[in-house]
Amino acid sequence: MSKKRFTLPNWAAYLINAALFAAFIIGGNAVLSSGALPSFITKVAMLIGIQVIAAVSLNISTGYLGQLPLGHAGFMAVGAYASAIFMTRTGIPAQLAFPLGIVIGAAVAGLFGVLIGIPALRLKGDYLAIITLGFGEIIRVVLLNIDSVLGFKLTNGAAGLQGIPKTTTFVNAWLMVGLTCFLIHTFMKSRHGRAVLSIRENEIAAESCGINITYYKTLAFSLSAAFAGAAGALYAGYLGILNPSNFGFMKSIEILVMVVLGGMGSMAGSIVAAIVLTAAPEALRAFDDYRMIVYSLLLIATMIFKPSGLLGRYDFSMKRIIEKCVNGELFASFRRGRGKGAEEA
Amino acid sequence: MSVFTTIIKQLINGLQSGSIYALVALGYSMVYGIIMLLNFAHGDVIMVGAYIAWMMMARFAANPIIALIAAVIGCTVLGVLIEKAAYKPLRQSPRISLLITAIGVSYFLENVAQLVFGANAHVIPTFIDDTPIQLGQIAIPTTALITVIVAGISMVALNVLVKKTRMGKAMRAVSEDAGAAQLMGININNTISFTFAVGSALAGIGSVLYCCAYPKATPTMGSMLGLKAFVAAVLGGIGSIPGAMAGGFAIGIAEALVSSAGLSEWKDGVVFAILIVVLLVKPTGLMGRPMTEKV
Amino acid sequence: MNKLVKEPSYNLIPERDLGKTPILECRRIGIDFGGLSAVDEFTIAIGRTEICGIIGPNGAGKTTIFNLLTNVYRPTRGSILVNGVDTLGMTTDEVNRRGVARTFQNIRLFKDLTVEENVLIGLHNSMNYSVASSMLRLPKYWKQEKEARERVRELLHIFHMENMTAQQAGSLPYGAQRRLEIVRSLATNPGILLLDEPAAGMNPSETAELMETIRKIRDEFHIAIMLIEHDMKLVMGICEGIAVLNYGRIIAKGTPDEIRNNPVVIEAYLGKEDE
Amino acid sequence: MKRVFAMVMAVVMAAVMFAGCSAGGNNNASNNSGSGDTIKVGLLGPHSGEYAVYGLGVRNGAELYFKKVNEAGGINGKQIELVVYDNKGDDTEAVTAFTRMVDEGVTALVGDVLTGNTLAVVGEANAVNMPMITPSATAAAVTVKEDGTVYSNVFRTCFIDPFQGEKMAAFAAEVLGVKTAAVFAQTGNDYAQGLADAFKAKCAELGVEIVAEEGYAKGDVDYKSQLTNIAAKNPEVVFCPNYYEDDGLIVTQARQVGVTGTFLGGDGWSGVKNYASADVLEGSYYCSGYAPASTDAVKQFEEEFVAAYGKDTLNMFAATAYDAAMIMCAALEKAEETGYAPASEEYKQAVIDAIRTEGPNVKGITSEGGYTFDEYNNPIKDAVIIKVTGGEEVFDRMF
Repeated sequence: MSKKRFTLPNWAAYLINAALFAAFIIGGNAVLSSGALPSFITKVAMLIGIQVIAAVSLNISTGYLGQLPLGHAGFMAVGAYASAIFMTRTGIPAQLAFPLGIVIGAAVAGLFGVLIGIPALRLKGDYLAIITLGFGEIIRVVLLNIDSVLGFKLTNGAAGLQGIPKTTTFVNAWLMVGLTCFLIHTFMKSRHGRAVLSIRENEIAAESCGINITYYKTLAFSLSAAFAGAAGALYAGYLGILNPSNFGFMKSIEILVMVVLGGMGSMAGSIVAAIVLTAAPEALRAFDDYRMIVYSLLLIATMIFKPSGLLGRYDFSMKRIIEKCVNGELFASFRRGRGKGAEEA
Repeated sequence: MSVFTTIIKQLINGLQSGSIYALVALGYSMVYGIIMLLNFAHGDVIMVGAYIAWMMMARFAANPIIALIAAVIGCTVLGVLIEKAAYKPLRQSPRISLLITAIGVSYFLENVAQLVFGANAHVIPTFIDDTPIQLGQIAIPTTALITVIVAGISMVALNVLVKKTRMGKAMRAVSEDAGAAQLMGININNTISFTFAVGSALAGIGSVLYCCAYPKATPTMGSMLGLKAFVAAVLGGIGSIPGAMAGGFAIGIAEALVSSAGLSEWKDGVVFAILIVVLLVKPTGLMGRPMTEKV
Repeated sequence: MNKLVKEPSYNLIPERDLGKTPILECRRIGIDFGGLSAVDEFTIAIGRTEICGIIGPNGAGKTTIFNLLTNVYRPTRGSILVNGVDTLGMTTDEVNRRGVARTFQNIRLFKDLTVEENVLIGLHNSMNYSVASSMLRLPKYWKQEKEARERVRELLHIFHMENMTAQQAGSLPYGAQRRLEIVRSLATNPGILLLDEPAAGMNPSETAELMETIRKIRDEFHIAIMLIEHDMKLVMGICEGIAVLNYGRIIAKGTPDEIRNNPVVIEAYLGKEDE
Repeated sequence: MKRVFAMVMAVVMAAVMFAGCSAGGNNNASNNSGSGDTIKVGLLGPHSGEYAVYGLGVRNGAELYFKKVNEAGGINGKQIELVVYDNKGDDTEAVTAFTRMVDEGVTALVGDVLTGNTLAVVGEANAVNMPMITPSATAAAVTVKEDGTVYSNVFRTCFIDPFQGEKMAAFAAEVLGVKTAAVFAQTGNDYAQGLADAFKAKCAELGVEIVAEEGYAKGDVDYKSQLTNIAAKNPEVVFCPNYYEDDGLIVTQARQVGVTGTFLGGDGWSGVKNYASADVLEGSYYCSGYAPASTDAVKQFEEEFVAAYGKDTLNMFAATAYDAAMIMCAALEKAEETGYAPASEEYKQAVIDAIRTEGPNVKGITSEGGYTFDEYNNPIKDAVIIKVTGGEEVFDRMF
């Protein structure tokens, strides 16, 4: 302890992370557009980006806030439809409408998060899970029916909302991933983020430390919903067609599985799991008829042998790794992480 | 046809589907009561039961009673096997890991069923004479009558089992406080397995009743049925046997009424809306015990 | 301006605090659980720098009092004034912001977080930067976070925990966990600290150390301390005023000497001789 | 220990992933070694999950014909190499799988199967001008963009939704001579709604009164509430344009609650005889693109199909997929004459042109008169009216 440890200044850490991220985006884009890889890899890479955003956003309410919402796909749907309706019904050129659409999708989903969060968060544990499941299903049923029953021409019901400009690219999807991870990270490493964590750890103690738990629960929940909305907006721009059945209960479960498999409360874990689980069905094509069976067995096996998820609560930090390198303690950090979430300490 | 008879008919329709929901809901409720697990694979156990019933009747031309017994035994064995293989190793793990495992088991069963039985729906031969019984102006379908009666008997039997037998007492003790029950010499593992066995046996009965009302089996039939039954269990107060029954009937009747009002597309929405309202007013369901945390 | 009400409790307030609004005042509060009265006619006032103790047999309603004071439970009757302000209708966190901090009988730390984070959560309300400043890392964030971390170091230093900053709270030894809970409460900048059985599970030397610590808190932070404790040596050793609770009611109030010799108290603790 | 396990797990998953990504596509269901000159044709559809029965019907039907062509020496001496991908009925998987097919040099596509998935794929397919024939996506929007322009590369061998609804309304009014009708269609389902809307419009035109209109949601198995309402109105016919599995249950329950009218359906009824008793179905009619066991060609197809795949997936989509494969082979044959390399832009355009020109000469099993495509790339073919009688689905008339 006598030797002064090297610590990386914060500005340097941000700079390094930003540089690595820029390198990833530019490099990734260069590789994908060079034609060296089959073009479906680009599709999968975009999809992974969208799934990563969905997973890290759910991780806010699951991993950080410690609740178990089962209606996350509902927020994705809200964001997707909000942005798609905005993009198709206004005459704004797609280049401008798309970023605006993402913001609108996130904002509307966030608003839904508040509206649903206020009643739902009065419940705890499994009851919260069930009530959010209910809200998620109601969102889907409403999207499916407001055309046929109420006569609006909004969502186009089961026929699907078509003709959405396909504006999602590898670069904008992953820029959004970067932005999402950065904002979630900076939120979590602040007094607000710590308040959210304290609720997960012990609600009563949090309250008696002066933390307004209703406010922070709703805040975290709607933040989670907002980022899910952004993921939905990207999804709309990725597929060009929206159908409420794409956002059912099973989609919520799919996202939850990513978060739990990666390790609840670990952003790096969510990212890794989103990548693995999105790529897995493609990779398992070799197994053809057996691929869903293999997938389910992998899921069960992981849970049995590593119940806390692949990475537990470990979070990747470039800063920490550099500091450990300099201080010669790297042996302690052999756990792998992705070069994404810009963590500082 | 008068409005009155129409309403009575709709109520009968609701009671029939409600009794099936109730039987399935009981399985959810019992398992939840004892290990606090939302057993998502429960719906798929019913699917397997339906396939067993189909195999017995369509392939081996067995008598419906034998098919029922086979389905019950099959489901019971499957339920216990799932518990031993997938859930038992996770007894000490966070509950969410258990939940994800249950989802994995559900995927697994669905996909294995598709591989084994094919994607095609299998039709179960009608085995109950479906001439409706005329009661004044109201025609009651025989299947509805049988479903309600069998479900009623099963629930009474379950109640006796839980209230009067040694194993039932052990079940209640474990769900109250597993640690204390263990200190009193109750074998936790056996009790949990037994709970799964009973829950799955009820699912087996439910699957046969389901088949006699809606005679087809598909690999994915369990997921929506399971979800609805689960909602029923929560609505009634999860962990409570009369609650699960009440919840099942409530959902069955609500669905029937919404459908008959010409709003069937909103049916799922209405079911979940009822659930939300009930939970907000009474957070532990209609008949659930209140939860308090000691400070 | 609230008036001082002539209540028997005032004879508990030490002379040095007389004439100032009591930091905490309970006026005939009571609470019923399922028709049974768990606490009743509880009236007390605590001076601004007083150390006061509540004792009583198990089940007498001591922890219920703490829960009432922090609005975890709402009193069925009576009113609670913190710094002269009625807390009726406030949430627990608002009461905390008004100046009431507490610890718990069964320690409630944020176990998976580090010691530093635990204390930082206590400092939550001493910072006021917005969500936007945190997300965008605006200068206000950096400034306040830096100050807060320095404050954490100071606080931990006072309690000899500065070398544990990065440890997980749940992995600390028992005594350190108790101390951390106190540090976290103090971080909320309270006017009164409620300690629920702070010496539970401690050996005599640790208890002696704790007594020193409690005095030190009062002297350095200039706040009132109210504690529930079974360890009579501790209570008698540091409390200036003591209230004895039995079956939810105060059966005696007074200085340690008065309490020690009160026949009613002796009876409550030891039972009537002829029974 | 557990951390080590997690790492091993992650590594295994990653390894499987890359192995799958790099090598996955080539060995799927192809029946030759892949050496030499081949033409790659994609088969895309839901081969697992809820809709697998349609996807597998299409896969098997098409594969049956392509195999026959290969056994007969292939096209212009080139073997057809099938690239078969499952989309689980999921839009995103459909798009990814399609893109992967493009990467692997697929020249033409038979699929997608479900309307929703197909809508997701046509945009992508149009961008690369991939000739595609869907045997089962019936929504009008599949071949026509929102703005009304036609996707020149997308064809189908099945009817579009409105066509069947109109046919059945006309049949009810002109042949059965009814005055009242009820409609019972799955809501939230394009196909059922498309048929139902067209039926209602045509009924209004022909003076048939719609006395009751009910719906149900996907996954429902209990329809008695709605049917009780229909029974109360006592319509002469009930138009029930859903898929056969539901229809079987619907008719059975309808009889239980006292609906006495004749049931009419669309091509989704094909195979309904296995899903309800002969009694309840007696006298129902539906229109179809495919009349089982009606001609020798059809019988031969059915025999070969059952021999290869069993009868589980022998449905209308298997037949339309067989025809789609037939048209595709004819078009490929023609395109081969141009001498361009398979999968080249010119080759694909040649295939698209040839589908139009060669279609009319293809004597398909669901359209003996060949496949002539209208301006929207929909086939012009007669509907077959099938009557269910004595527990069998028998050819009644062309209409």
